Amino acid sequence: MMEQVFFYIFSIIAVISAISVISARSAVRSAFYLIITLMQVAAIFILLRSPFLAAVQVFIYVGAVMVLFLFAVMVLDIGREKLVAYMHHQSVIAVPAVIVFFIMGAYMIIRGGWNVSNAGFPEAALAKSSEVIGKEMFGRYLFPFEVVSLVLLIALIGAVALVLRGREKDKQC
Amino acid sequence: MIQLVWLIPLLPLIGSVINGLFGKRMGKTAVGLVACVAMVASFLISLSIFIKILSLPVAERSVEVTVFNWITSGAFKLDVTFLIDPLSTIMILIVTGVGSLIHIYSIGYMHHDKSFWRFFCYLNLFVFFMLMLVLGANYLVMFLGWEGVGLCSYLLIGFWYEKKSASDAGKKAFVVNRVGDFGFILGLFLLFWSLAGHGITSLSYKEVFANIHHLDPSMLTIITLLLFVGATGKSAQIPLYVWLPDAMEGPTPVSALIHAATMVTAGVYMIARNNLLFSLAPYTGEVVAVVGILTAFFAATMGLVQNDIKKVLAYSTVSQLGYMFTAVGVGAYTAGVFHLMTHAFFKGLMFLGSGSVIHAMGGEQDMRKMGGLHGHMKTTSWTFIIGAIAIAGMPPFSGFWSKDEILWETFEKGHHYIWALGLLTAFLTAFYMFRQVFMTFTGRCRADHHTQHHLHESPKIMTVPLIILAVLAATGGIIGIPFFEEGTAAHHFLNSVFSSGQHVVNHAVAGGGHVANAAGESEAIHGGLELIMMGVSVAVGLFGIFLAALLYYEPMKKFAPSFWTPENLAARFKGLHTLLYNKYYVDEIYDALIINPIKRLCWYCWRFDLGVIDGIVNGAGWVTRLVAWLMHKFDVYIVDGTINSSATFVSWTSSFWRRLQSGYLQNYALVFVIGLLLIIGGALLGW
Amino acid sequence: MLTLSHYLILSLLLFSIGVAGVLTRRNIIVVLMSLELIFNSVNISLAAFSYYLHSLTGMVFVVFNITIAAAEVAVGLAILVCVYRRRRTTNVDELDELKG
Amino acid sequence: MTNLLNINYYAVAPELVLIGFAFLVLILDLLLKGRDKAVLGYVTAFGLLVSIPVSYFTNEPVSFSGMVAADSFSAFFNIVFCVAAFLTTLISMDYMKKAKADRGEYYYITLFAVIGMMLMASANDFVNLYAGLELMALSFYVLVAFKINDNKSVEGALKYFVLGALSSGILLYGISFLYGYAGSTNFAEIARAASAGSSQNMFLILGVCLTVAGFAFKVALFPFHLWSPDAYEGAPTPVTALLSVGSKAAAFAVFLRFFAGSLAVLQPHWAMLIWVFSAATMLYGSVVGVSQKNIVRMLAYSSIAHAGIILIGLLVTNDKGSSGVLYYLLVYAFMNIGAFSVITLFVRNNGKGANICDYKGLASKRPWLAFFMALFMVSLAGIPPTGGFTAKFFILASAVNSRYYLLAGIAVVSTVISLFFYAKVIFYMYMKEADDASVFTASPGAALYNVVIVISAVATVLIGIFPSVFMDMAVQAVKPLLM
Repeated sequence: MMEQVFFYIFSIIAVISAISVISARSAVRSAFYLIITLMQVAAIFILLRSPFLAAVQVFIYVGAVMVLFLFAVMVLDIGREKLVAYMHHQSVIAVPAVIVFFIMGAYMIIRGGWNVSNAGFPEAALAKSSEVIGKEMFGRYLFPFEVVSLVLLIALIGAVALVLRGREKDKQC
Repeated sequence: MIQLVWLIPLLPLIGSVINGLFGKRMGKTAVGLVACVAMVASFLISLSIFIKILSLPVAERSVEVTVFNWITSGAFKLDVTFLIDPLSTIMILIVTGVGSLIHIYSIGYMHHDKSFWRFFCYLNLFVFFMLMLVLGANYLVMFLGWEGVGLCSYLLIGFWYEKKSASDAGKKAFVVNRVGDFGFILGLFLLFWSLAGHGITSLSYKEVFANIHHLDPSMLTIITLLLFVGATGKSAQIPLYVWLPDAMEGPTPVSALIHAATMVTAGVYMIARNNLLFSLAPYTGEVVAVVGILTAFFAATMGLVQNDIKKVLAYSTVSQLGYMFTAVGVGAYTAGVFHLMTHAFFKGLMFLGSGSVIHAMGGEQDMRKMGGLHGHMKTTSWTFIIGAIAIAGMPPFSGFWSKDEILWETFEKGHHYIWALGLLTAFLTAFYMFRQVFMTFTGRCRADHHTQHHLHESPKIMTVPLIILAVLAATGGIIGIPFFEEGTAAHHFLNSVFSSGQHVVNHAVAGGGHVANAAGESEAIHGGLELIMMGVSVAVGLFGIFLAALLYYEPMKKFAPSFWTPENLAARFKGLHTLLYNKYYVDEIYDALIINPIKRLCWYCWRFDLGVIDGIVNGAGWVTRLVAWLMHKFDVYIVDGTINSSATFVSWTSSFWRRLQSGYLQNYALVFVIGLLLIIGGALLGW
Repeated sequence: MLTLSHYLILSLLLFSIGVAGVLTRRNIIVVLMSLELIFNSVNISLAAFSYYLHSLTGMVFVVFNITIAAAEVAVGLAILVCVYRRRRTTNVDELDELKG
Repeated sequence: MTNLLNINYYAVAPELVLIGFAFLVLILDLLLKGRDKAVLGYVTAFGLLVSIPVSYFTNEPVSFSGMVAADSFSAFFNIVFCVAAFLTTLISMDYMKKAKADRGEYYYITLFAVIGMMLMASANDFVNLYAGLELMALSFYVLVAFKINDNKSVEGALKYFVLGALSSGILLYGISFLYGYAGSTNFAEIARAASAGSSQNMFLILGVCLTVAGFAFKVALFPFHLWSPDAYEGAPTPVTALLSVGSKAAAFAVFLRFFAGSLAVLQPHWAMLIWVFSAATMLYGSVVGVSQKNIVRMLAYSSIAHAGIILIGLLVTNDKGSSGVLYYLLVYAFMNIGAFSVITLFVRNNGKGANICDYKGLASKRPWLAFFMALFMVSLAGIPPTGGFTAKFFILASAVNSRYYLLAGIAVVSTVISLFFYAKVIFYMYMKEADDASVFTASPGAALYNVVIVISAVATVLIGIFPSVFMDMAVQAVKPLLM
């Protein structure tokens, strides 16, 4: 029962702040609303018995990604948005389209069901999920883990190639 | 030796590639050398294959050489396979032999052209495709060649593309040939479709011919008629002959090689190759024969009044092609192919001769400005006269034997009207050819002083091919002289190819109550009646020459009655003359009946576009504008925006309607999402 | 009792909001934030499936997704910085040189 | 432990080779100064070249606990990727100098993109697939934006990025539903679940729809294609060549392995969807291509039309159709990169050389190049005896064989329409005189272009003339899928 209450609290906050993200007038506000949403998602992860994911969510998203966003907002977008329309005119079509998408998706989710009821990891194992996830990651998922490291590398190199080198060129000019 | 057949088309292709890629840097001598060496080598191989074929027993003279398996897909196979049999051997001999001579001649003729290398590149490429056409052992290879020669013809007609008339003529040829090719493709598709219904998915002649009896005659008639439509396009028959006279805008060697000796005979070859199909569809045969003889006749009448030296030859080509179609239409395939060969000799010769004349006249093509050239250019003149005698059908020159054979076969097979029209055409042919000879070579020179001063015989490189062709035109008829045992040499040689078709025809004729005359029995029938026929056609030809001489040959003019002068005749038969001079107004009729309606249709379509489509777009725009206005109010009162949205909104909608690719990222995303919605919605409704 | 559907509907809701943000916001930075919403909603869905299926694959996938999403943000913001340097704008609609 | 996880380094040998070379190039880029950096391109090209035989000989059982299926199928695709990247690397060395974007990162990012494609082709699990896809996609976002001083380049990259990320999100969402349906992200497991359970399961349907949309974006199928003309035009031309060949082929590899392989049981259910996609994409690509003036954009639409035709082979879930797809992609790699190399040679920073009318009179100024360009156009148009014809032939033959007559008819119509714009290029090259011959002056690095153009041309013709050799390879390659 408590779980349900918490779920609804987290969900409602998450949805409201998500709507605020896309409707806030200024990008800074959007960023802060997004942080709230991400925190709620972390809370949802805890409800799903995976504190490890919640920790990762907070560290990476809130700690790293959002800082990056805020930085970008501050550097690139100082109050400019107020001058122009912040909502795109195609909202007339876009919003109904998204609503239709939601209705169809919800219908399918409620009608849907899964095929297997395998009990690979019992409740007890899930309680120690950090440990199990760690084992999985360096066991079965070793290969994609290594690939993800390459993805991070490419992001690093890409950012350097586009931003840092661009400034060097600017200086030369 | 026969296994080396792939070299025959390959050598010209190599020549073409070398000239096309390096030609610009190689210098004219090297370019000419490469092209000619490729051709001559190819000719020598052809010759040795011919000799080899002769040495084989008759039953083994059809050899298929598979160069490689091109596409294998399950049971379906496409090979590049060459078929060596008497028919294709004769064709490759003509193509490479006459082709070599014309190549050599071109070195002289095109010497001053800045695009010398381009010319030889195209010319060699053309020969390659032509050889593919005649050597292919299946319809695919033939079709490849068929389209390829069309392309090269287009490129070569428009060779001097700076000249508007030349590029227009190229376009005309292209369009008219597309019409024909459409029929041809349709015919081929229909053939495969209907054969596939019987489980035969092969494209090779052998398979198709072996299984052709599965098809019912009405289907075969449709197929053969469609194939014949293709032939009328390529071989310039009624109603698609209009491109050939215009094609004379190309360089003269091109006219000689493509528009006289080789490509235009592709239609005849195609029908001869498919003789079995056409024999099984007697109705198509009738159509072919009638179209052929009508073409022969009308083209000849048009040739009577032309003043352009090449146009006369062009109409004469159309007319002679008509003869060939008449022959293959009535089932006299050997006669048709025989005439094809002799025609290649004498018409090639005459075109090259006219080229030599034009060369000497500094580009002048109007015969009214020529005259008396015999004194200046003896070799050209004599060889040209030999060609004219040959085409006029005077014994013992080649044209006599082949034309006479066609006439005799039509007569003998009971097509008396066709025979009569053919005879009349023979008379007209003799007349206009000698009109041309007399106007060009005899009498007083009517050219301006400057041109007269520069009159000269062409260089050796041009006259030697003329002489060789003249010899061939004079003696090429030997293989068709009908007084040997077992028929003519040509019959004897080609019999194996046509025997199946011939058999069907004879069978049908026998069934119809007529006397069957197999080719093998020709000895008996080449008797008295044929001699009489020969006499008649010679007499008709001589009469034609005589009338031409009375009109145009100075020493003879004094014997002519007073009304018998070109001017008087033109005045007396003014209507007819105008009609002929304007080529029966066929181009104008086509314009009025086909081209203009199409143009008008396009215009209507465009109007429709403007009226209806724009209406829809505007309507949609109006609706969106309304929505925009409402949104605007919503914005102003509820969102409290400072947005001047309607203008941008309309501009967004218009670009949305006009183009999906608006350049706006979020439109793309929206289209993306709508696409996703459609997929999911479709899935929910159950695809 | 909380069921799988609860979590999935929540995830769908966030996903839809994210898509709506991508479609409607003109500021590229906010568009990127909306993309993050989409990735988060997917993560909820994966974690929920993982929990209810008693399978750990989903959890591991979520970890990978978070990492990859961070990498994407880095590259996206780098491109955005390039755009801003050239055009001095973060408005999506002003980028319409390429079209047709 | 090692055995349990069946870690098998041979299975990822081609990837390992490229990773090795990528780090080598990275380090060389840091160590070398100035002119010496010219060596980077050659090292990259060499690495790709080495990886071709390695790919060819890699044929291992499924390894890394079901993550990697390094079979003959992935080997075929790996070869296509390596060849495409090899050719584009050669042309990019001079181009990048010309575009004043000559930075060492370009080469190892290219290598990472190729590694990503390879991972996609050999992925047997969605986790692995998604990681590979993102590796490829992130690399391409950076590569498209690589001319950072060019408005179009960064604009194209931004559009590509936002839409790409959106499609990744949608794909991921779809994967999550497939995971929910089958309880596993492994292709084999999903296939088992699909063949055991009901095909009407909503999770399955939603998952398939969303993943199809995600991959349709990478293949640029209508209506998910909108990014491609813009990204193609904006990107550095060699990158466009690689993007149009590699990224597309990688997505097709996944399409084949997952839809035609694992979900083959459900073919009747998704056939209609793919049918509509294919028809719409072919027609849209060829119709819109007709009105293009920019040659890169024209090739972008041509590439959309080609994707539609290739999709027919996917629809025909038998060895004929699937091998047709592989064959087509191989041919497409050569003819498309060939055409792009000619364009790369002429295109200038100021936009000269990018329009079709800039190719006026090329035949008289540079007969060789015009000849090759005409050859590529002829092949793209699907005229014999080039590879383009045989490729179309195989696909259409498989369609007719499986009774998709209408679709084959639409493909023919689309081919005929597309003939217009291919012929337009030939027409401009051969039938017009140049107004401004300065476009045709070669840049100093022309030798490398020539190498690429000649290789592509020879390959295009060879594949066209000896199709059976390559078809046999393709048939061998698709065998693991259909078992």
